[in-house]
Amino acid sequence: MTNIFIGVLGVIMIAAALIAIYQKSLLSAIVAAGVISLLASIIYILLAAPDVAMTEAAIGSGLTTIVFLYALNKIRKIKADK
Amino acid sequence: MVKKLFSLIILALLVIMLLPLMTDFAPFAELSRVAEKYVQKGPAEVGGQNLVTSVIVTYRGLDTLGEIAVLFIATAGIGFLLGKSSGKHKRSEASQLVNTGTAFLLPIILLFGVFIFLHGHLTPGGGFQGGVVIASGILLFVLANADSQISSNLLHWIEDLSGAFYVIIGLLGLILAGGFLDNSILPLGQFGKLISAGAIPLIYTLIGLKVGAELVGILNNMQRSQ
Amino acid sequence: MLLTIILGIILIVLGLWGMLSQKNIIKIIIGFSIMDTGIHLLILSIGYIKDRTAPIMNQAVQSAGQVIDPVPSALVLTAIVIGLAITALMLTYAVKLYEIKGSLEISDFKELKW
Amino acid sequence: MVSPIYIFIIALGIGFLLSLFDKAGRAVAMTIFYGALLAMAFISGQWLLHLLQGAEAEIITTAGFQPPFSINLKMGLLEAFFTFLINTLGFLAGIYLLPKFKSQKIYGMILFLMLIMGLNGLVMTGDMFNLFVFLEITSIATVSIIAIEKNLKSISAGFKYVIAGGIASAFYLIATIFLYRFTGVLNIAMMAETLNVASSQAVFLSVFILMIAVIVELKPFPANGWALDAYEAVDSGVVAVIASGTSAAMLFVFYKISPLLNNTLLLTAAGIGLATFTFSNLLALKQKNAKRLLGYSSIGQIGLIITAYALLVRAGYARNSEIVMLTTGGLFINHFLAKAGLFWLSGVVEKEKLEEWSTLRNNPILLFAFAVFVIALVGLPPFPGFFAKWQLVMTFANQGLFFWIGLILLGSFLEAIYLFRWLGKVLKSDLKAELKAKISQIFPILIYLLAILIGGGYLSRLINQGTSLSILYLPVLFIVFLFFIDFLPVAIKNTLVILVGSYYTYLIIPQLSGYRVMLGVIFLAGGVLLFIPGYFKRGKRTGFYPLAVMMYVGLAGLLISENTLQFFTSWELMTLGSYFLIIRGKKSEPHALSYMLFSIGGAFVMLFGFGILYYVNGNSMALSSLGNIESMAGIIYALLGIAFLTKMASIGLHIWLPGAYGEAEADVSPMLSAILSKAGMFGLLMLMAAIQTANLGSINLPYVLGWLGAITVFIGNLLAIYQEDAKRLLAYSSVGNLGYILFGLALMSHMGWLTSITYALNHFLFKALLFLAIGGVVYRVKTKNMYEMGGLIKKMPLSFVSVLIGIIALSGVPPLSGFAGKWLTYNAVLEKGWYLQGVIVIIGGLIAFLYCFRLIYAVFLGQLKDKHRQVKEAPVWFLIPQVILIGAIMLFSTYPAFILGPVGKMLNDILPENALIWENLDAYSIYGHWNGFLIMMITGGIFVIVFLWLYFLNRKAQKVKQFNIVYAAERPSRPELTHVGYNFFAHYKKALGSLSQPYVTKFWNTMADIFHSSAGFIRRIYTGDGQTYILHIIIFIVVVYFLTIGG
Repeated sequence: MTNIFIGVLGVIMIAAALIAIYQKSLLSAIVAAGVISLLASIIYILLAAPDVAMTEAAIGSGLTTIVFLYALNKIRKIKADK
Repeated sequence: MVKKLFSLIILALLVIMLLPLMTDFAPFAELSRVAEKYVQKGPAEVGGQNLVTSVIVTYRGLDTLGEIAVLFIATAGIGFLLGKSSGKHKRSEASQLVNTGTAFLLPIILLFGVFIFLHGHLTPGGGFQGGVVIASGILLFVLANADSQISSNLLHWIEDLSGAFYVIIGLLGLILAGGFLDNSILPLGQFGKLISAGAIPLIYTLIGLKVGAELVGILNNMQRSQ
Repeated sequence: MLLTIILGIILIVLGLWGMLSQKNIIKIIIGFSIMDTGIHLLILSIGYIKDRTAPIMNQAVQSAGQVIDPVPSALVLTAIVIGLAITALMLTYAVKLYEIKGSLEISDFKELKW
Repeated sequence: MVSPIYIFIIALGIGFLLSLFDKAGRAVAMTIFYGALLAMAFISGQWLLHLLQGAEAEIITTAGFQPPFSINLKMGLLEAFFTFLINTLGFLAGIYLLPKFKSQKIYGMILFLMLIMGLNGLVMTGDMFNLFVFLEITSIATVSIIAIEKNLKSISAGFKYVIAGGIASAFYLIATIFLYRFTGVLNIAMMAETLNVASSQAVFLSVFILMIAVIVELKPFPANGWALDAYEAVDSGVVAVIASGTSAAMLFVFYKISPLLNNTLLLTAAGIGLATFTFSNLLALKQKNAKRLLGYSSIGQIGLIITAYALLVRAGYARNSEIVMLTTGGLFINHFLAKAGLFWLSGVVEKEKLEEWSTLRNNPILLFAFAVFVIALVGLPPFPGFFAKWQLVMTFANQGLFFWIGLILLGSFLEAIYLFRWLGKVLKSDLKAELKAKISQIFPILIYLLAILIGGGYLSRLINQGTSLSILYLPVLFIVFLFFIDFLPVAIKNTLVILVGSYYTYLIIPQLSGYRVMLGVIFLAGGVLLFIPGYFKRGKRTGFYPLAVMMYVGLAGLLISENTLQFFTSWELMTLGSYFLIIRGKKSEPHALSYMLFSIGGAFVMLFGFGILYYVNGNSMALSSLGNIESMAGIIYALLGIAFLTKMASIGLHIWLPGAYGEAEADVSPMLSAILSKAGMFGLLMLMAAIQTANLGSINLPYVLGWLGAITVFIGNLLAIYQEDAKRLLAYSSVGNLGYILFGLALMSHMGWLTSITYALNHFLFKALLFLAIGGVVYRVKTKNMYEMGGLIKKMPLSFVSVLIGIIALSGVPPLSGFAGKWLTYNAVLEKGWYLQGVIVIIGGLIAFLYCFRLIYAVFLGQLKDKHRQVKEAPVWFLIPQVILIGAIMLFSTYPAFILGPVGKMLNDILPENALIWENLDAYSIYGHWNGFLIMMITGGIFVIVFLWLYFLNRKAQKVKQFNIVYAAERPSRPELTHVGYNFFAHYKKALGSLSQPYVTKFWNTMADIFHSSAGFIRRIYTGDGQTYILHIIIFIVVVYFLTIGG
């Protein structure tokens, strides 16, 4: 049962990874990468590691995405200034 | 195009190379030598329910200190890279809704963060997770209060002092107990209680503060530069 | 767990593929962060032991035979935070590069060679 | 003792608080910052001292638990040494960066402190994952501090660096977790105890990934484009820390994980290192940017250290055994100090192009430092790299690793090419610019300069227990002393050198025996004599005396060497000294380079030969063991022979000589030609005396040498006749003369050797005489072209007499000493039966007449040039030694038995069939007899009669005024066309032109082209694209893996 669940999550993660790589829009790509982390944190719970799951969700998924967005925002600002 | 094809072939070879890690490999069936000892003796030696926390803060405390240092360096590095803060960043005045929301939410968020890192030795979570929560709270606060000079100053103090206190506590371990970062400088207390596990709650508090301040620092530095 | 190990390695390779196939610096960094996630998954999978619970020694868990290895968890925690730091630094570099040259194409930065 | 953990406590505590201190003022923050760096250096220094006194290594456990349950740090001797190096580097680099820290944000200092702390952690930690954390600390701090310069190059280099570092650490992490799975611990030492690499493919793969990740951090070829970019673009103060400090820490990491590696993996590491060393140095040949060049060199050096370490450990030496420490440690410390010093200098110079570094000439101390660092990198004495390389080659030879030695020497040679080319450009380039050196920049450079000098001396004492180099200590001290008094005027220094030299000669000569006495007289007494002209120089003649003395010290050292190390050290000292003498000439930069390259190439071949000798003879370094080689004698003979022939400029190896002799200063040319060239002869004598029958396969080597000598005589003399430049003419003549010496030695008979040694003395006398006389003329007329001279006999009669006597002695006409040589040669040839070679030699001798003749009439006879009307006789300091030399020639010519008799006796030990019998003044051989005294008397008598006759006739002769002759129509467009001596032998050129084509030069040029164009081609892999660099890393990992498991 767990294996099937992980398998489904894995397929979604791989799909998200492909989206993150091939999606033209940077914003979507960043969000897709965030989704991978988020799904990974679910797997971590299944792997009996709630500590890591929390961290991955908060830092790997949440904060990393925010940092990406900040950077993107910054780049847009520079573009606008030019 | 040729380059992509070539990259693809190389990655395929890499996968072939890594195959033994999947095929010729049996997962742990029993705990490793080190883990065995942590599980057997950990609760008594360190006094924390959550062994991950015990490992992070005590057994592998040096890693964690290093990790804090990495975040610290990244914050400093980003500040260094993006140059002088120009101060010309004009924030649009926050709306009434945000202000009220912040006033209402901030204490709860901060409390939640503190809860997470204070209970690090008991339940999942700890300084890092709590730190992120605190960081989000502070970000909200910064969003609401355009007058960020005070907050950034305060952040600096929190960041620097919590780091320094962390080192000092580690040093106390060296002087008073078995070694650098030994948590038994404070009594281990009663197993499973909030005030237990020696200095772990204290250390995790400092880590939480420092991580929170640093994460905000990273975002601030990225935001504010010219 | 073998499944998650395989998934981890797939993510690592996908991340590398992203770094190798995409010209946009932000995309390359995304590739890096996918690779990082894969590695974290891999590490954690090593510590997992079938049918055991988290290493939290409360009333429900009393013996060593019941919990997973806490060490990989601790390592991943550290690795995640470090990964964030590196990603942030890379992104800052990307911002700085864009600020100087107005481009995010990695092949535009060939001033140094040979 | 302060616990080593305080290094981290101080760094972190102060690092965290530094921005608060900064609020109290930058001065406060800076004081604390430097205090912290100093404290860190102090702690590790204190431990270094403590451990050197034999204390136990300290294991620092954290959190009160023993490893493997908690992270432990170790402070052993090596750790103390490495952290001490890193922390002192940190302090000095901090001082170097002081102006930047002062003006930039406080972050700069914080990052720097964290970087140094990270490096300490890499060295001290004993835990594999903790190592990863420190790896990241170092990497992030490095990448961040790169932004101290915020230009495009710096930033894009930083980005490539962070990406590459990220991939390396990703692989490191994968390996770490699997190794944890296999061993159940993270403690590296315990991991090594429990791990069986061969137990499964997964284990092997994990260890491989671990190793390759660490190696990628050490910048292997070709996965190192990112590092090269960083070396080129990053601020000098920072890059010195990366090149020296980070490399040091990463090398130590490699050392730490090496117990995990099995022999297969060690071999892989060695192969990677060697490829890196060779290719980096090859690619550097095309490099024009100074910092990138240093980058290539750094990467190459690290590769060499990896190779040395991996192979030695593989061969069974303990990881911390003395041999390993001496070799890899010596190479490492050499690289560490020299590279940091050079990168610091790059910040002082602030110029990108290699030749623009000539601004260093504005500051003699910095120029000296530059030269020292460069020479140390090449691996010449007396620096640590030299001794380490020596020990490495000997130890490898001991293990029979000849293939590796060959490639290492090839790589070293490539390195020497670009480094000496650079040095030459810096010394001679015309570019002029201001040099602004801040005291904060000079101070660290000077400290490292001092350290590398001391390091060399220290290592020289470690490396040769029982085979002390002490014979060289006092002379080298004298050289150092001369450097210190270099500010004094020439007269004082010259006198001092002559006095000390005379005393040294007096001490050394009695210690010598056999043919060594003869060469001792030439090297030392001759050397002192040739210092006399030095008085004609005014001013300080900066740098001349220490380096000239270095050459002579080397020469003397050759004579008294008892083992191969002493011999090789002396040889290199001599080479180095002479290089600097040659490069003093105005236009001699390319020639000095080519001299140096042939010499270094030769020296490496010699080193290889000594290595094989060491292997064959049961680890004996004694030179006497040359005489009882059981196997491989042919190869040793050939290798050493080639080395000696480079100094003797035999045809094929001669192309450096004409330029080097021709462009050298007036009093340097005679030193080179008359004295230095005999070093090669001495080597050959020693070699041939020891190995009398040498065959390489079915080839008889002395026979080959005989042909080589004969051809050299012929070609050398032939080329001499076409020269318009008087000094080059003498230079080519020297080639021919040295060919004689070689030919005589190759005869391998008593007579042949007697000839050769006699001729050597003779050559010393007349070549010194000729070079001095011509040098004096050139000094006065300011040109070396003979067609611009003429009629100088009246202005410089004494020089004329010298040249006349010189050429008579040279051409072998009775009555002077050259005739003795000729006569002996004919006897020796007949005795040996080498008729064809003999004929070539004799024809060569006849050709010598042609150019000798030109020296007289083109220079001294004919019309005096208008502009030479005011020319005076050569300076008296030139004439004094000439008089002495003429006296010696006369004496030798009249009483050859004084010399030939004792020399013959000396040779009896080696070649007993004494073929020349002396009866009073008559020499008898089986082919005839000869009496020098009688010949002298008869010829002298004829000369006097002819002279008197001419003198009386001449009274009636009419003096023709110069402008008595009127040109028919117009003035020639080029002045040389008015000179009857110009292109005098053009008709011979038509007949023999094909023989004088510069085939050899073409050959060597083609070789150089091949190297350069292949370098130009290969280096295109460094496209500058960060993505390509990522691909390189992955290709590197995959390819190396499949190579490793495949073979």
